[in-house]
Amino acid sequence: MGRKKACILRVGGTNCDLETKVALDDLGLETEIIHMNHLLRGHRRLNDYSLLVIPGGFSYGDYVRAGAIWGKKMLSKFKKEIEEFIEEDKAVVGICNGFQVLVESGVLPGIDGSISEYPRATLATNSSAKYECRWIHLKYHQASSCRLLPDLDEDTVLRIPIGHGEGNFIVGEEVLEEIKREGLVVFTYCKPDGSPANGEYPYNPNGSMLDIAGICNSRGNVMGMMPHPERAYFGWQMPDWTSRGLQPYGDGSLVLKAIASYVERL
Amino acid sequence: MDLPFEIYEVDLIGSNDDVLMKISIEMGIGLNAEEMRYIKEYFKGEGRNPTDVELQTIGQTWSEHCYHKTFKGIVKTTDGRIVDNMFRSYIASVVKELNPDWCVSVFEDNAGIVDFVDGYAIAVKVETHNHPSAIEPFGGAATGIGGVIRDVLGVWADPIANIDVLCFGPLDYDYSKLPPGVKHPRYLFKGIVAGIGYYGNNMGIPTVSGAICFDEGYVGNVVVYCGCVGILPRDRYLRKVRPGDSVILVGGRTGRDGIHGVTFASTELTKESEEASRPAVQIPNPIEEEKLRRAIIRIRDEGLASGITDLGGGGLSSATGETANKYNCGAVIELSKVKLKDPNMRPWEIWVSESQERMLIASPPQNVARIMDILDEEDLEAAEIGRFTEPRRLKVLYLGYTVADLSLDFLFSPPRAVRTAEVKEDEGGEADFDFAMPNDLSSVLLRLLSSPNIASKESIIRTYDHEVKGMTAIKPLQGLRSGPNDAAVMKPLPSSWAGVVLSCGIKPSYGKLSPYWMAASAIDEAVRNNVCVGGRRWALLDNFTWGNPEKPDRMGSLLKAVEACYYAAKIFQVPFISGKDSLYNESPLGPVTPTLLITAVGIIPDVRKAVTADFKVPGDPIYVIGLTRRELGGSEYYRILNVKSGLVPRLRPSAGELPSRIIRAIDSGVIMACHDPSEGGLAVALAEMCLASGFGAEVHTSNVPLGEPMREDLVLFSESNSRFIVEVKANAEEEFCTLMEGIPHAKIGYVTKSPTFLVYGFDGKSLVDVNVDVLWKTWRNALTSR
Amino acid sequence: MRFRARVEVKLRPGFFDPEGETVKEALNDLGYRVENVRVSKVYTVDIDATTIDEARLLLDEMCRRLLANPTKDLYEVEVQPL
Amino acid sequence: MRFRARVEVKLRPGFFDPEGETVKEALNDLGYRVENVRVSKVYTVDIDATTIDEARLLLDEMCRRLLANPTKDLYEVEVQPL
Ligand SMILES: Nc1ncnc2c1ncn2[C@@H]1O[C@H](COP(=O)(O)OP(=O)(O)O)[C@@H](O)[C@H]1O
Ligand SMILES: [Mg+2]
Repeated sequence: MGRKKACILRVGGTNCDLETKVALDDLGLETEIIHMNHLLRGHRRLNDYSLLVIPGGFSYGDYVRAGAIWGKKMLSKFKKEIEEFIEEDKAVVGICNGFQVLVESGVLPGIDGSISEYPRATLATNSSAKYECRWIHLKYHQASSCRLLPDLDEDTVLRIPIGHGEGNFIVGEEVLEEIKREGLVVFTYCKPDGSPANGEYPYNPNGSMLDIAGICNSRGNVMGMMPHPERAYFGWQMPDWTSRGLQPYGDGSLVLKAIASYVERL
Repeated sequence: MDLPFEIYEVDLIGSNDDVLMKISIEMGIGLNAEEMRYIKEYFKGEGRNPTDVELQTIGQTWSEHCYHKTFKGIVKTTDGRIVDNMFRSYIASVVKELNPDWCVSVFEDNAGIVDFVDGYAIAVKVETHNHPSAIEPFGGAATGIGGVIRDVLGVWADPIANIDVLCFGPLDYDYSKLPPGVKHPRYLFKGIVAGIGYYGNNMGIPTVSGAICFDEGYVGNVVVYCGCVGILPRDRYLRKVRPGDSVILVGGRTGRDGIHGVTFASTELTKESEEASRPAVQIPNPIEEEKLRRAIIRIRDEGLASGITDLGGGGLSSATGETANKYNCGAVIELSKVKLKDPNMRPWEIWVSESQERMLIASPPQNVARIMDILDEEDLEAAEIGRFTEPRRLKVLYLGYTVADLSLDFLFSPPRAVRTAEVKEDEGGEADFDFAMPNDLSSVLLRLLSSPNIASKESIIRTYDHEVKGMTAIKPLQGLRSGPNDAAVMKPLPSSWAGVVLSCGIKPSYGKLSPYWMAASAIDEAVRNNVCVGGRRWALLDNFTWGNPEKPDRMGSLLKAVEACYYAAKIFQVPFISGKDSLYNESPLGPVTPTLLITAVGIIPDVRKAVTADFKVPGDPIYVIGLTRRELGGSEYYRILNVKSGLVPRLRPSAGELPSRIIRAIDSGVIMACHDPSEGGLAVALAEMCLASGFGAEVHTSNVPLGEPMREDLVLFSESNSRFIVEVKANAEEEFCTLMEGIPHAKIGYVTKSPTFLVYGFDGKSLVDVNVDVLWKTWRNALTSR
Repeated sequence: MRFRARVEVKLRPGFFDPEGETVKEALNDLGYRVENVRVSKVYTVDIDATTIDEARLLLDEMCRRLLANPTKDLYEVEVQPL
Repeated sequence: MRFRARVEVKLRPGFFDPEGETVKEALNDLGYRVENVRVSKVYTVDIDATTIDEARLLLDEMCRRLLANPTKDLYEVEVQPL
């Protein structure tokens, strides 16, 4: 059997596909960057892949709302394929704009594993009203339903950069309850010592409810996150390797490695 | 003629000088009487009058922006010298004399190109976008970035980094002092920063390097430099356009946005003159350009095209004319094939429109179909609008009718401009008078750290994505304390450890006192910044922002600065490879502060060897390399003390040896941290090294190597060029000193674990004693809270 | 029959409007004293439908599916025959 | 006196509207047959002025200086006392 295949999907305005490929290639996946037009024209089939990554960028200029147009376009063309993909327990990961796409398309929060007709959450404009490019501290929740997570101590703090203007995760009360009940919160922003950011800027860089930085579906195989693990994959990408000493890999590699090993086990 | 569209024949042949000038002004083509007469003679020879399209074409091609009339013209000095082509004599001659084998393309294409590693080359371009940004800050700055990215795409390079250097009036400038029509610096600042970030972020190109300066001289003339760096495989630099090749226009639609001229239809002139005095605004659409980028790289990698250029100033008119001229052929273009935003455009408007996000691709006819396929897959619009031809003429059709037919030899040999330069002795400022030394240098240091020119630009840099692409190995903000760095390092190839090192030098406050030493200092600073992180084999870009060159005093200072460029570049043996000039920066408040931006692009063979400015290990010795002199003219210290005199830092030939010594020390691993003293001198540079790390330092002014005796405050705040501060590895002092043999250097103190910055005077008494967190907060929050 | 719809999408009241805030600051920087700036979007859409009610229904669906995000937006639809 | 202004800024007719075009395609992809989709922005602004005419004048100025780009946009201002 050959290597497991990863599809990094792109459309006009996607721009984080290449660095994502560099990381996934390094992890041993057979990674292809595919324009959605290639799927539409039948040059490629989603079915042939085990991992679907929706990378960062400004798909369709972020018109209407970030991720909204792509989210709807994708579903209108490939709803069946994506449902099958999820039901077969393959992995879907949305990073930054990809997270926005998954939320706007109703794939996330994905309570009961199903795709909702209308978006049930939003990634609103940052409360700072600015684009924010900064290194944040991140805590991931071992107890969540997510099956794409690294097996590390619960109090490990990851340092991964964000870069977005619309990352303020907001849901209604009802949905929030469901998210909590189903254990869908995967990543939260925290302070350097691991204590909750509690909405405090810039530890929580965008105003997200409950400091949420990433969530999954109830099935645990679809995950979306605002931070960019692919920008913190190699040690030399970390912000202070010149003073802390150069490690081969950065904190983002833990996240991507866990995804890759989930895919390998499929 | 009875044509189904509006086109005008302009009667030049029957016009006298007065009428000629009137025509030039009414058409907004900005040509002078001599040029108009020259055009008249040409059309006499052709036996007919020109059309409006033809006159517009000539106006665009001969503009200062496109032809660099002043730089390529003749300069007569008031003391009787004649400089024939300043650009060739002083800027381009450096690369000619040095003749480095690593320069791939200089001064001829859209961007300068130098060798990188493994068959790759680096392309760089820096542009000015002052005028549009003054009128419409957001759109002006955004299209500045968009335009310079297209210059890099226009040599088949894939952009990896953006650069922005901005100069504003003081943010707290008194509203009531603003002349009508001049926008407040704060408004310009916010809009311009937002525009730069918008374009780079949306395209996914990290903005990693730049500078922001504040000075009263920019209130009336804001300065916006936009730069872009790209990477291309050397063997994919496709340029072999031949007659018969197709001309494909791709990207955004062509609209009325960005048309500089006014309409000529005299009947409409009064009605439209109000409209015409309004900004010629270009509308940015970065997603369109991101799609273009994808398509261009694919077309490049498949080797389908024979040439490419961007559409910038002058629009289609410049792009087709310049391409045909470069490949020694002609071109025929059918304007009705151009896809329009606004269906009612006139032929000349289509021809000169500067709508954004458009590129021109030349391709052998048999490859057009494949190119169109790629463009379609990337959701781009495109049209084949003409072809290149054997006869060296530029022929433009609209609906099959000829609307322009010009000889390229005529079009590309305008009459030489002649300028007069008033030469004044440039003493580099005047000797300073004596004033009492402030008794609290700690608070002076804090004032300096919070001065807008020195304070952290974090609140701006964080709105620019500087991490996208995952190539940023040394970042604009260092470490978790977001300290300052001297240069950014990009690692663009997954398969190689080699890095591209980007830095800049800009010394506006010296410009008013001494254009010559301002220019030399900018070069020294750009090179030193690059060296500090480990960059070498630098290539330079020069970007001039000056006032009206037709005024002899402005021309005089410009000439001085250009001469200094040659002098300084020769000292460092470093060639210019590209650049740009923006002249005529005048406002009701007078001319812009003469401003030269120098961008240095270096390489580092292994990014893992790169050095940052933050102190690393308590106990390590701190060395100063280079001599400190009494050179405080234009310094930040004198600015806050309001001292108007002083000598501007000079550049001496001995400076040429320093960089290679520092690089050797970096490569051998004995340098732990490196930083160059610039604004605020040694004191500010040391404070920055502390605040970036959280460690303290203890230093003695009595150990600083001096070029002449002077007071301690002057030692601390002098801005002399050609100096470095380094933290040396504790057990490698001997090796380090051997490497520095013959160069002024001295140990001035140590890095300390205790977070206090301590400076001792000549007599051993404490001069500065500040907690590092106080330094950090002061520096970091000053601009944020404004 | 053809109808022209006008859809205005705005943030729910009480929701922080960062774009409005930015515009307010810019206007203040230009020297105007303004307050409570809010920004909304208007989509004009032409659509064929058999009745005006059908057109309204369709528009309402479009809003919920694409033009507005119910978590943060409110919308208003006006339809007129063309 | 305080006034509330409502400013609508839209592209001049005939001008290509990339956002409207993108939205049209997305709606068509969702199965709606729509045409001529155009997007405009509405700003609500509160302002103090002595008369409603002064307020209108100020708003008009703001439009020309910031909110609209005369090359491509048209704008309409409505002012009401608060
Ligand atoms: N003052 C200058 N100093 C150095 N290089 C210059 C200067 N002016 C123009 N150049 C270079 O000459 C080449 C052609 O210039 P230009 O036609 O203005 O380019 P473009 O129109 O693509 O911006 C470019 O590489 C540009 O950088
Ligand atoms: Mg160009």
